[in-house]
Amino acid sequence: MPFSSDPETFRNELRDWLKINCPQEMQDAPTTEAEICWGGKNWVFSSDAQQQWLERAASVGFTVPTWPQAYGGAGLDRACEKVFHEELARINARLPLQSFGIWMLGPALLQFGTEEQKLHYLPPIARGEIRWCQGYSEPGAGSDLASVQTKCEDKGDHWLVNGQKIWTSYADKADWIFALVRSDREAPKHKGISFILVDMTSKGVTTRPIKLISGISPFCETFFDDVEVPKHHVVGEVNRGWDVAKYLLTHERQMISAGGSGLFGGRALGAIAADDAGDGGLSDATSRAAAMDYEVNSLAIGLTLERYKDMAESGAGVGDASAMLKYMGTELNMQRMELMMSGGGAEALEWDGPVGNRAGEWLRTKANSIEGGTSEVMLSIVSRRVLGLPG
Amino acid sequence: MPFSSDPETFRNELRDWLKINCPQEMQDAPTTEAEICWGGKNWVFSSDAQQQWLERAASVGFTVPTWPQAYGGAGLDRACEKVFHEELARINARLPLQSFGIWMLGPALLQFGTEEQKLHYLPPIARGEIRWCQGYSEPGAGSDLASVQTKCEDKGDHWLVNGQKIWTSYADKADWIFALVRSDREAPKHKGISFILVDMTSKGVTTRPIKLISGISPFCETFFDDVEVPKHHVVGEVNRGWDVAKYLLTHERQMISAGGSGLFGGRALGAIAADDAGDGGLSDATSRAAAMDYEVNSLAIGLTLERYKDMAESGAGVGDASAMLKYMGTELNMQRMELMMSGGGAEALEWDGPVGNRAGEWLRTKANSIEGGTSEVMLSIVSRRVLGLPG
Amino acid sequence: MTKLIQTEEEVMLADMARGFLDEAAPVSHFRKMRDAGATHDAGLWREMAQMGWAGVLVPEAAGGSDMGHAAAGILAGEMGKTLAATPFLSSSVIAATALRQVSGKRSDEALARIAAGDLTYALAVDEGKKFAPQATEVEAKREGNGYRISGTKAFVVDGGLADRLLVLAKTDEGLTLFDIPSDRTGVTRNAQGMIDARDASRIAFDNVEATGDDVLGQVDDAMSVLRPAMEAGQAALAAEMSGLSAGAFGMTVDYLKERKQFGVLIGSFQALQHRAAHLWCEIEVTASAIMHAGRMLDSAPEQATLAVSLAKARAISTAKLAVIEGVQMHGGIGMTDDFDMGFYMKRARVSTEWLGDYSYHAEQVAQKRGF
Amino acid sequence: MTKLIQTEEEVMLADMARGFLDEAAPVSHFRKMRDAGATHDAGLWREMAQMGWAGVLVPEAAGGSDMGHAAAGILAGEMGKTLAATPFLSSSVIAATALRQVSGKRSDEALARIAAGDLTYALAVDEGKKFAPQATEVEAKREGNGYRISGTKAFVVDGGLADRLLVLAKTDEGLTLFDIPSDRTGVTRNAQGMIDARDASRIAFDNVEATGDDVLGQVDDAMSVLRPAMEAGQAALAAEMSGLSAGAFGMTVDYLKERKQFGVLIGSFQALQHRAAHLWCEIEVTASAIMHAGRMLDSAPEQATLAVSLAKARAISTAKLAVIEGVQMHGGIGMTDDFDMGFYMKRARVSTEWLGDYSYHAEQVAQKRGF
Repeated sequence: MPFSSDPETFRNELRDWLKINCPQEMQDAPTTEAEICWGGKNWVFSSDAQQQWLERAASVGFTVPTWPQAYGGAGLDRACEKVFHEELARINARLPLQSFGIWMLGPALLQFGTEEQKLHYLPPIARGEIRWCQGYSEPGAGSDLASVQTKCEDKGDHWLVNGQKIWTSYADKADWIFALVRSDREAPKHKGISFILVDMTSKGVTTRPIKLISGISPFCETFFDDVEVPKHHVVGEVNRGWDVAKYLLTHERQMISAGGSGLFGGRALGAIAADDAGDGGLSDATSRAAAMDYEVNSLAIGLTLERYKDMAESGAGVGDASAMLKYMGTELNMQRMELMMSGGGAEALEWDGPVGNRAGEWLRTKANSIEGGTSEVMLSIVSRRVLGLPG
Repeated sequence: MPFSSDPETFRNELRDWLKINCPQEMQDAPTTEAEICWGGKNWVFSSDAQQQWLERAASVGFTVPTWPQAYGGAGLDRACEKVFHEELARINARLPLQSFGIWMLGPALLQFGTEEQKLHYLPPIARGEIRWCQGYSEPGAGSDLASVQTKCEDKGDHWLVNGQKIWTSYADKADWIFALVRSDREAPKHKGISFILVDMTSKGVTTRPIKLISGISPFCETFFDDVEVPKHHVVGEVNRGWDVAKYLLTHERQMISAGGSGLFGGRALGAIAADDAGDGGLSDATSRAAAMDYEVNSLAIGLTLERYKDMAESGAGVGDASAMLKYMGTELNMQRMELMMSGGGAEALEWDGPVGNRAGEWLRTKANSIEGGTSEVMLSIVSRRVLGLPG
Repeated sequence: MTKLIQTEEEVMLADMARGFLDEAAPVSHFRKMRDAGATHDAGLWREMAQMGWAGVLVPEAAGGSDMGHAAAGILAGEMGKTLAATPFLSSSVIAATALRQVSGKRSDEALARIAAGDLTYALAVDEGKKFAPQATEVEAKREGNGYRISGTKAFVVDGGLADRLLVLAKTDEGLTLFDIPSDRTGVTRNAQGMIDARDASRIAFDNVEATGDDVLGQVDDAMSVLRPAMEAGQAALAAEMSGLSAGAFGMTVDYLKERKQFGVLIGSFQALQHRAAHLWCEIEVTASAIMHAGRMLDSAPEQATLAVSLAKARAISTAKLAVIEGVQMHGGIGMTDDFDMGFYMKRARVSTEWLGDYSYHAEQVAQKRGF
Repeated sequence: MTKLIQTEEEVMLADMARGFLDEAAPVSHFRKMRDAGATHDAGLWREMAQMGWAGVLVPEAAGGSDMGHAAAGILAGEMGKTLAATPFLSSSVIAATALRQVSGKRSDEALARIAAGDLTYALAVDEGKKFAPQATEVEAKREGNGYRISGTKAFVVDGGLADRLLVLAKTDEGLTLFDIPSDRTGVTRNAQGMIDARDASRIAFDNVEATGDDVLGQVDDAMSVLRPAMEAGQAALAAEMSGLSAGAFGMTVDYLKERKQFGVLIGSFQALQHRAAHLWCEIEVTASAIMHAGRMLDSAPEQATLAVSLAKARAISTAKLAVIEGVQMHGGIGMTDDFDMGFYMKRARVSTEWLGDYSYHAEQVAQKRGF
């Protein structure tokens, strides 16, 4: 069924559609990891409702509402997208599907992929049939992403890949991986990299999870030993993979920063903290002042995210300025969890205490300012590329 | 009259001496600039009491209590010095004399001067007869103090000095200036500098005050046009003036940082601010939290100043670590005035309002982190020389 | 709500304003005024009126350009960049918004004269250290069928140049807003020597006569007129402050690119780079809150309090950082009166206190957000 | 007051402690305990007792070394550097100080056994989210000539290993401190899975019998015994935290000197240099407050509250900065469990809450300073 492209008409059509198609159980926030639907070949639905919700949403392109219908999307423009999210939020509906395929590979293919690649890879992502992971970082490289060492040799009818990736989120659960590989060892650092797609079931691919200070983590180490990859599995030009990576980094920054951004709809941290403190309320000046500062910054950063989306949609390129979103968003998110820990006090010092695994979330946020480019890298991007400072 | 060297006996002797010799009018804080006694040939005493106090204190070496008696001091050790300051504080007595001669040149001469120089220059400083100013910075040099351009040529029987100094505090009121000059243009930057003493009445020396954002300031520009200086007016070896300067910079840092250090005796900023706010008290969380943070840091920095004095006195060199005192002390002092301005609110926005010239003081503190070496320079000193970080 | 990007009209308005101000009112112009002890430039204001700035919030029917609050913010922002001293906020934003709350021939005439640049206003609310309208002590005692106003207002911005005053006073059942000429018998204005060298006065009211006609809005109900006016002023002042931040930051970045020390450009020092980058991020984030406040005042003024206080709170903290870094990164020269950075620092301090400081607006945000 | 520099004895004590801990209890030792799920190492504690550490605050008459609070702080600081997990704070500092407040054969015997390392204690004060002794809900009801204790304590540090518990409970006229064996009928201890992998328990008291002999100090007057004990604990914990900060900072500076990125040592990046330098300054300033607190407790314990709260407040803010910078400057590896920095971060968080967080101690400072 086709939806109207007029925002307010669409809103009404959507409300009707949701009434019929969004299962009641899907209309509240997930309480466990398993209740978040990532899809993929090995996905086990946590409930029939989760499966129904995915299938019904996918059938009308609502898993990737802004993608073209030809690739499994609903082709919504920004105005309708906004309505879409408002309406889901209104009934507190979960996203039917989330994945790196939606966030990362999809946008990359839409920008750099061939028509064949788009038609081949995008619809399975939209239907939640194939789960992707990302293979960028390598041991010892740290912030220097372009220092890719994983070897990708041209063997005529195929590529031969050897090397190791680290911080490959959910690699142990993924069906495919998109990775940066060194396809030309002679060329300058940024010119010899290719963006390649590898089936995780290929011979020679192994992966193992990394334990973080916050406990079990989605991160993995992934190893490639003489892995053979078909020639047409390269996105964009061979040796121009850095362009794709840069595009995605910009994209990823906006995504990660969104995590930290407060929205007027959401509940104020200060209000949560006040409950936390119980009768004490936020009586002490230190906590109250910190909560107010957080609230002011959180709302303003949320508005900035909105503003940048509007800019991007209006065609005004955001580009390197997105480093600001990533930096401010992640710093804010860490500040948020520091306040939550302080609010939880002694009860937040247990791995599984009266306030749940808040400590785990707190420790996890410490990675926000490292993954997807450290805050230092973000500040350098701003100072060099936005402000044009020397060196 | 000789005083005992036993701290507690000294305390009693001192109390008696103060009873007789410290005029009543000198037993409360100065309210105007003129009430602070700087001495010098052109000094006009603001009152007979001010003159009496200087003369009586000088007669027993109390203007420079820790200097050897041979040079006009009282030869107090650290324990007695502490008693001395405690007793003056107890009766709220003003310092009989303050000057760059006491703070800067004196220590330099005691460390690097010849016996003749000590006997010639120190007693007049102790008696407040000669007022000194400092000539280090030059236009355009900024933090790079060693890039001294002021020329000092050897003319056989005298030096010929040409150039310009900036930020020469009270140069317009000083009788003499101690300055860094370039005595060897061929030698490497730090090796061709001499530390020279110049009579401000010498032919070719002119000076003019600099107006700051805070209004009239003690800072001046001082010009040297073919100024002839006797050969023996160099402190330390010729071309080794940088050693003297470095020694004094370390010394100056401790002095400037003292400005920002809170002392347990003093009144808490929070208490002052609470009065400021009147019935409102420090009711708002933002002000109260800021005042508490300030108090905690202020007390701890004050203790650190004490600790470093104890270290220095025990022979453990403080050296480059004093950069920390300067950095923390000045940052604290600026924070203090920001809080005072916020406390004063609208009444602190006038040059001469209900709360006096608080705005002028506030703006003046902005120079703290620049004069005597910027905070950035202090942090670089710590990272390179204390932490041994590369580059 | 309209998008958080400037419309074509807004972009044009900003360009036009920037062009005019760089010509007619650069910082050097403000310095001349400061040195001459002048706090107002009637000629400059007349030109702005001719361009429709004075009537930016005046209905077209009354001869205004009626461009709205977002546009007013754009103009205020550009004035902030060059520290242009004008009665814009007091007359064209605060007074105009207040007058629009009451219909009637008198207010229409006043609006028309504001738009023409022939009439200036000042808001007389503050009395003590902090912005606290509810704590007003100035009193208007009933006498016959009129009032007698007594007490002292302070920090009345533009109080020296203003033809008329909006005076907040206690009456029997609450607070009432009076609209009276500044030369009425019993009114004594004393100029305050402000650090930002702008016009502000301490104004004594000695048994000043006022009639029912002098009341703007309803007796005992000042806030229904004053609240929208103050919020419009707070949003425009926040916009001015963010322009001020951008101006100070621009000077600083230029300096980082040209100033050499230890043989290299200081802009190549990573510590300074990261501090400058952080400051830029803060300025960008604040710009969003400023634009949002303007949009809210134009689209849903009765729900704009949160947006306005958010904008002012962010503008204050950002401006503070911008001027402190500005002075610090310039080193000694930044401290000299010959250099303009000090002007930005002083103006930022005054703007911080006017119409509510950080604590005031952060508390507003907290309350609106339920804690 | 004694000078703010270490005496020769103190320098020797510190060297000796460092030498022993690097050998017997480096961070790798704590990791082994963590991986094995162990929260106590009796052997290690016995060795420390033999060196006189367990009796650092026990009179020599009772077989202690009686070195005082400054010395206790030095030992705690060194243990903080290597994250050595011991009953030192609970038994040798807090309990020993409490027992010293009451004279008598029983307390002398207890002190002797503490010094010998044969007796361990835990302080059962906390019940809710925050440190608030005055808000104690656990109740000791009079029954006959004894008491019945009911209620639940939480975050009882070393509650799992402790032979005896110091329990703060409400009585008719105020608060009373009970000193009872941890295995008394009705006492149920549940280990809490702490993020710092240390010993802490939730302890339920179900109608637990207590006699007058079990009261430490006077009935309804717990504070005259508990206040000195808690302040001794707060000072020693602050010292441990500053040792922790120094340990984390040491790892970080070493990393800055060896780690290369973009072809150069990251320690040559000025932004990191200045952040590291700033952190060092904070650590130095905190060290002064720590030393001062020890000196005050040794010279004028009844006036030490300000000094102690100042030390804990500074230790908390400094440790927070040290571990956050530690993780951030190490990048991804700093986030992995295989790397030790996470231990420091978690221990810092727990130590922040134990015996009062920043807000609690900053308020103490403010009150003592008259606002």
